[in-house]
Amino acid sequence: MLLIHCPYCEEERPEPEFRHAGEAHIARAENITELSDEEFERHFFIRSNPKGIAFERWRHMHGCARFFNAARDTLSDKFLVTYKIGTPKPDLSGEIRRK
Amino acid sequence: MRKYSVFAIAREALRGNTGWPEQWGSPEPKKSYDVIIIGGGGHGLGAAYYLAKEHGITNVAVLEKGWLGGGNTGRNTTIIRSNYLYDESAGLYNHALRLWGGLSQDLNYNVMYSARGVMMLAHNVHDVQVFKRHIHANRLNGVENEWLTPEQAKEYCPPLNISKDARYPVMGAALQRRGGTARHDAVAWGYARGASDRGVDIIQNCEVTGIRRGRDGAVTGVETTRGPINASKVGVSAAGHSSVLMQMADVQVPLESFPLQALVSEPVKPVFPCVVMSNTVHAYISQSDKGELVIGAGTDQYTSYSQTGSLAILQHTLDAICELYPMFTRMKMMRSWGGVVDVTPDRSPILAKTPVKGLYVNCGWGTGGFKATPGSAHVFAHTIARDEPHPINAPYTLERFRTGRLIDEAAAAAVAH
Amino acid sequence: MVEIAHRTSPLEGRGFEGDGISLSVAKPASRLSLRAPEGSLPALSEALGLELPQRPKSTSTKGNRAALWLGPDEWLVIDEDGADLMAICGKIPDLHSAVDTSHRNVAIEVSGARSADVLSAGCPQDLSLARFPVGASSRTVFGKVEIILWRRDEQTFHVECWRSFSAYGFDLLEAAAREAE
Amino acid sequence: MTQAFRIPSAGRLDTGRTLDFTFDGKSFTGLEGDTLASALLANGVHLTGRSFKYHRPRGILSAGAEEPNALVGIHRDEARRTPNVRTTIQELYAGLTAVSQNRWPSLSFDVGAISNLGAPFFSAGFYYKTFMWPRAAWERLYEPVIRRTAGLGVAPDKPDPDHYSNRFAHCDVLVIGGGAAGLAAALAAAEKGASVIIADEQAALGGSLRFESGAEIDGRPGWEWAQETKTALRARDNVRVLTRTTGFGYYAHNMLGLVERLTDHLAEPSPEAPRERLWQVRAKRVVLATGAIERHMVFPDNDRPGVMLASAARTYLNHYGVAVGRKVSVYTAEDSAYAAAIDLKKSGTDVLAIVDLRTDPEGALVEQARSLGIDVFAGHAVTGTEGRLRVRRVSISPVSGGPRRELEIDTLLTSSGWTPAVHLFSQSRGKLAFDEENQRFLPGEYVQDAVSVGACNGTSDLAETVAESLRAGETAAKETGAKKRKTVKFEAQASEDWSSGMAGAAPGAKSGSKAMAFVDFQHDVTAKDIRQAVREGMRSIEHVKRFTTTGMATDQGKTSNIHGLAIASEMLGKPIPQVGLTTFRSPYTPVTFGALVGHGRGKLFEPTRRTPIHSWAEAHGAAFEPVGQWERAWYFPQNGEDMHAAVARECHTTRQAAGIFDATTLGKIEVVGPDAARFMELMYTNPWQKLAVGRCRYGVMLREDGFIYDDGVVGRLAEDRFHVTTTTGGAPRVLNHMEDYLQTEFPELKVWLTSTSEQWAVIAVQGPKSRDIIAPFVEDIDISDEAMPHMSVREGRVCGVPARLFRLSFTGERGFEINVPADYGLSVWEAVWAEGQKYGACAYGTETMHVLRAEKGLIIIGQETDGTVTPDDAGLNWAIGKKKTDFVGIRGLQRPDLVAKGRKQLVGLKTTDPKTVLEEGAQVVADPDQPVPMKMIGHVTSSYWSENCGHSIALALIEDGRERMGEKLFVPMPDGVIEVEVTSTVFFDPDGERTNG
Repeated sequence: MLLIHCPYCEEERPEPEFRHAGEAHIARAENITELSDEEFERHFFIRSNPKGIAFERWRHMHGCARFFNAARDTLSDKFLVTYKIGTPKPDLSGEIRRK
Repeated sequence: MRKYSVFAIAREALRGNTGWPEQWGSPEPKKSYDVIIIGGGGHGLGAAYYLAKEHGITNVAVLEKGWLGGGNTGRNTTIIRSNYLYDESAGLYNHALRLWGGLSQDLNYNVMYSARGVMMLAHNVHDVQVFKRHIHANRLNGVENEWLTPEQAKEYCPPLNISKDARYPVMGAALQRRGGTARHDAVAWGYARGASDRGVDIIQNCEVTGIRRGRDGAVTGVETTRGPINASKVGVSAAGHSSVLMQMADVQVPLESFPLQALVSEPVKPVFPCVVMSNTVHAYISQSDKGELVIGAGTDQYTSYSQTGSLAILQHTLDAICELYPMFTRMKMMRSWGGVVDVTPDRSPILAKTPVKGLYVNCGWGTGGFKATPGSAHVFAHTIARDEPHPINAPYTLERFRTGRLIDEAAAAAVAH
Repeated sequence: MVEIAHRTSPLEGRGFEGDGISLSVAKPASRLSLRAPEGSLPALSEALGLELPQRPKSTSTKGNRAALWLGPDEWLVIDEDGADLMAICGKIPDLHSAVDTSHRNVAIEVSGARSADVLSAGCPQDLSLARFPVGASSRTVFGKVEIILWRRDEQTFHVECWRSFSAYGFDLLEAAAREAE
Repeated sequence: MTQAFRIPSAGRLDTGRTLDFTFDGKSFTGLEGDTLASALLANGVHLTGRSFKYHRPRGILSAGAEEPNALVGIHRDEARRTPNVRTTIQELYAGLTAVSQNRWPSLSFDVGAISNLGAPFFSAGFYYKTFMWPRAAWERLYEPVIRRTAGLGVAPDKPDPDHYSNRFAHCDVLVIGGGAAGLAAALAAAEKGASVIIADEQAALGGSLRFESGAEIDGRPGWEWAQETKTALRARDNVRVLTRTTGFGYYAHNMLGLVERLTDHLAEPSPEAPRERLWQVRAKRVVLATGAIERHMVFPDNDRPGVMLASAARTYLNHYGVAVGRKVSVYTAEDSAYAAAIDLKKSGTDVLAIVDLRTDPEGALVEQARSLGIDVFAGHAVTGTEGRLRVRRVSISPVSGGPRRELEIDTLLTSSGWTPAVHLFSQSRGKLAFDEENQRFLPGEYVQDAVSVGACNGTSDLAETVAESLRAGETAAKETGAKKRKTVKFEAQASEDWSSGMAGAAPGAKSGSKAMAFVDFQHDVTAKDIRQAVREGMRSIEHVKRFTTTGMATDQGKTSNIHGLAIASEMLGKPIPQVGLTTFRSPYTPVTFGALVGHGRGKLFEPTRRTPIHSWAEAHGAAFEPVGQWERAWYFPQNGEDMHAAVARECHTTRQAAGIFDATTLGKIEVVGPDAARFMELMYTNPWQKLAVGRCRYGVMLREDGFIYDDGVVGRLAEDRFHVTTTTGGAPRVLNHMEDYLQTEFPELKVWLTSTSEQWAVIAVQGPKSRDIIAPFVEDIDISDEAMPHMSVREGRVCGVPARLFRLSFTGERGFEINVPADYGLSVWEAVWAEGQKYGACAYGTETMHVLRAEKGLIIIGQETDGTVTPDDAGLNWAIGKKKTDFVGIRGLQRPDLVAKGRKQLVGLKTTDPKTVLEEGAQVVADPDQPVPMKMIGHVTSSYWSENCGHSIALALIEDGRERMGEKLFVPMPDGVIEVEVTSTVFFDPDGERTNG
């Protein structure tokens, strides 16, 4: 059971309150109908699935019900940071290099 | 290869079992091979074995970053069955089931394939509809699968609770009698021994750190922790780590890796005669030849390579086990473990050529790869040797995610109403 | 003339008294699921007669009315006197969404010296006074259902859940309450 | 024989408080405070079990959780039979009934022991090499025999009447282990003001102070100090002391699983008391004070009953007042075992000799042993033992060669050193470091917020242990923000050092020896087996372990892992760290399924959701079906009707008069805000902007990949308010799907979503008389066809309470759905039902609902669709807003395979024989005479007998189905082929006249 810091509730809460919601920063194209089959495949199916730092979405389903983003190390399952939807992807290149 | 037999055992017994030869060699890697297989699990070792045995390609190396069979091969609950819905799945898994039947003799290694029957429980009207759809499709596809009433299910598996008052009453079951289990380690070791005997180099503790490509983009070899190795054909068979490897060749795959856990109980005298799966309540159980109840749990919700999972997942599974078999609460969990499973969007594997010439991939088996081991290895070897898929794995392409021609077994069991 | 329909609680007749623990079903109340952006809060607060709290996990009360912060733009408003909260909000032109959930939720009062321990049988949050002080409220889980938990005093918790989950919720509370320490 | 081995002058138990118990039917007496093992030993019983593979007689090896041999069944009653209970952990209670395991017919005469004779044939992994010929014999002969030999104890066969409990807990500092180290750490942390939980697996705190006779802490004997400290901790309100509680698992983010055993030690537990409680503790800091585990010596025939660990003998003597034998010798490679000899000697037991592998042992303990008159054979090894059910003689020889000597004994104590219990540290994913000098693994790099103290940290001196633990407790408290100034400090001393020893096979069991020198007792793995595994190419310790099964028994290798590793390392000529160490996995000791399940059994296994009208349905004889978590009325049999008859009647009555149906479980979402319609446009394929207030529309929801996800009728209550319905099972995922898009893709939209599924009870009244039935109850709403046509919604009052009244139909009849606040649901239902009786209406359940909608060709999500069906496949293209430029799924629908020819399309099927009802899921072929595997072109999704049509009806997904109207197709069944004709999906009232009355 992970302990997850919810950026809206501003505290760490236990995993059963949350739902993982897949990779973060995959925006739905505004002109989605104009995407080629390859582009649509990339948007809908292809995932980076990194061994190391993953940017992912969680929903505080049984808490504030907000979706938010997180950076988590998929080797240790430790969170580096969680942040609100709409805030830019944090630059963790330093962390990633150190891995 | 020294043949295993009862006579060999008797002979060795008299000399204190000191004369058994190595089951497989541990050579230093050569500079170059015809084919490199990345991943020393059942699928990878099997592919090397069939490359040598059926295609005469023996200048082959299997590179394993840890120890043979240490990935999902050694971490699963060893369920074998082939009663899948779609023609594509039935073809692949039934191919595997046929090979399981003769695998011990073929390898001269007893993989202890035990056709004790796999029973899948239906707990509501929707389950009944779905299972019957499977049974009808299986019958017309020549795949054995039959419907049991709750009473017949109880007769086949006496500990089963078929009370109508159960939270999820058993409304019937689909039984595949030729389904069952096998000894997971023996599958890896048997293939390793067979491949090694035919000249394949099995190289453990050798992690691939890069995939080399020539000017034309074609594969030329791999970088490893033990130096570069050349090969014009590379087959990736690395389960949960397939994404990482494929990215080394700039191939993006639709995969996510999740922790999957399993557990065994303390050993008890035989009490559970078959394999029972209940998808509705997520409970998968059989009893090993040592007497342990072997119980498969679900995946955690988040992606991870940590090879651990949360206690809550085990609790959830045991809730269901104790609901279906209420006498088991006094049993004890003796050991639990986690693996990393690679899951595709349609829950079916990718077993195919890739856009990179000379690069082949066998991945995306999710929670169910063990059962397919011989079939998958067999057609993967074919794909590598001929540079074209076997008709059985032809539908399992990477392109299907672009065209939408999915093989969606999971969706076929969609949630009711 | 047709007879006017009467209410039936899903927890009709439930209750439990034990050593250091008491479980009782709360009286029917009006409830509102209120959603609004920050700009609408002054008007809504004024209409409701209490300050809609903006700190996570907090609650404000006025008489028998309370507003529980559930999310950054979400409140559960409870009026134990059964006031028509929809009508109150309906008069406010400022942007918001008010939905009547009076019958969706059922409330159980958990009180006594063991109340936090009994809730800890199914709630994974830290319910110590330091982390979940009097007046704190939060949506969370209890066993296999979602609840809203509100600490009314050191030894009293107000537990809300959806009505079809309330039997499970009460059963689990009772199982934990019956346990000898 | 009553407790002949009890020494009244020794131990801490009250000899006046006796308890009777039985083992294998024989009655014995023990003392309150005994374990089953100590009570048996007090009565001179060592033989307690049989090994797994060779059925060798085995005795009590240890005095703790590491016990591999002395496992028994405990039978409280018929339903409370627990297999594989360690006698060394089980506390004695009056009337305890224990039975031995894995033997037939009796423990002392076991037929299975014949396998011992065949041991050379049953070498490691022998089964991989045989049983393959003839092929058929594997299944018929070999495999059944192998499977029959499985297991140790007997599993219970009745539902468990005990119950189990769960508790989530949080603390600043969690201390695992209540020995000197744990107690000191807990005390220091508590004094600083931190909230502390300390857990120990034993009934009392004190750990190895239980046997360390010379230990002194803070000026008192160690054990006394421990008890006083425990009392002091218990008295504090910032400390929780958990005894009989094992920390079994270390999970992510500093969560540990602990299991507390509450009743297994009681003769008559209260029925209210849970048997066990699972503690899921989230700690800011964890102090691991888990001690060390003594290893046995690996030498020929080292497994006879009477051969046991030195520290165990000391525990039995110093704590339980039991002498483990009359004529005792010690075999050791380190110092601490000397203390056992000394304590026993002092108690009056005959200690013949200490056989020490070391050539030149020295130090105070050695001197003291000699001075007590114990012969010390330095540089000697035990090279063999004799005795069938109990050791009676050992042979010893000088390691450097020389004459063999024999000692007549009844007990041999062994110790090859101590293995730090790093299990939890390893589970926390910390990296172990190898201590070359002392041949042991110690905590290296920490990954979580933990610290190890005492013996598990390799600290073997008591004074150092206490000092280190006080520091650790204080630091942990400070790091979690505790601020009190108070610092605890005191001195401690003891005579023993646990750091030295040896690992691997002792002389006599070295390479080349044919002797049975056991490494893993329970699984009968010998040094020889491990060497054979290495010879066969098993170079990783994981392979060795799996090939030989060493370390995989119920004790999970607590005494054997290091020996196995050392032997493999010697064979491979590689240092131990390069051979590897098996990762430690949870649980530390076996944990009952019950404890992990906790309350989650029976009615608490999963919530059962019931509607407000459930009790009425129950009282009216409904059969129920589970649908997700809901229990829904399935059909209402009357006068002994079967399902078929009941459904036929319900279907007929509904179309002739009216039917009343509880539709409460439908998901409901209120979509509110100025951008509500815009949001609906994006979430559903249909157009919504122009839907008038008061009107309804059937909506289709897709996933982004273009496949149907959900459907339902949506009513517009106001410009900015929609009442959306979803499928019953789909309600939570549909709301999540909508929230996902709203929050992350379309956050600019001013709209909010609220689940109202449970706010409203929904009473569907369908049929020609429906309006008549509801009319008396409806206020403020004109329900005439003109004022309220099909697919409209009004707000008003029904039965005097606020209601949303929908005019809609899932049956093809004139129909209404009355939504009233849920607490009123039952009352309104009863009123409507009473009125319905005047018109001959019936109540109907989900099965009739399914038939009636199938007669009209209406789909059910999850039945006609399965996640691979597009709107076009389902004949719902009309529901896609043709002018829309965007909605979720719009792009997915354009993918090549979704627009290709040959897709399966929804059609109706009529059997040539109208009485034949197809089976749902049956496959359809064009050519019934083709061989297997057949080309299947589709399958039956729904199939019923239609009383209203007078023939069977079916819906099916068929390749290019809509082009096959009128075509004959075939459904091959096991007992013959059924001929069918492809038809329209609408079987009843094709022009839809009845809907409008």
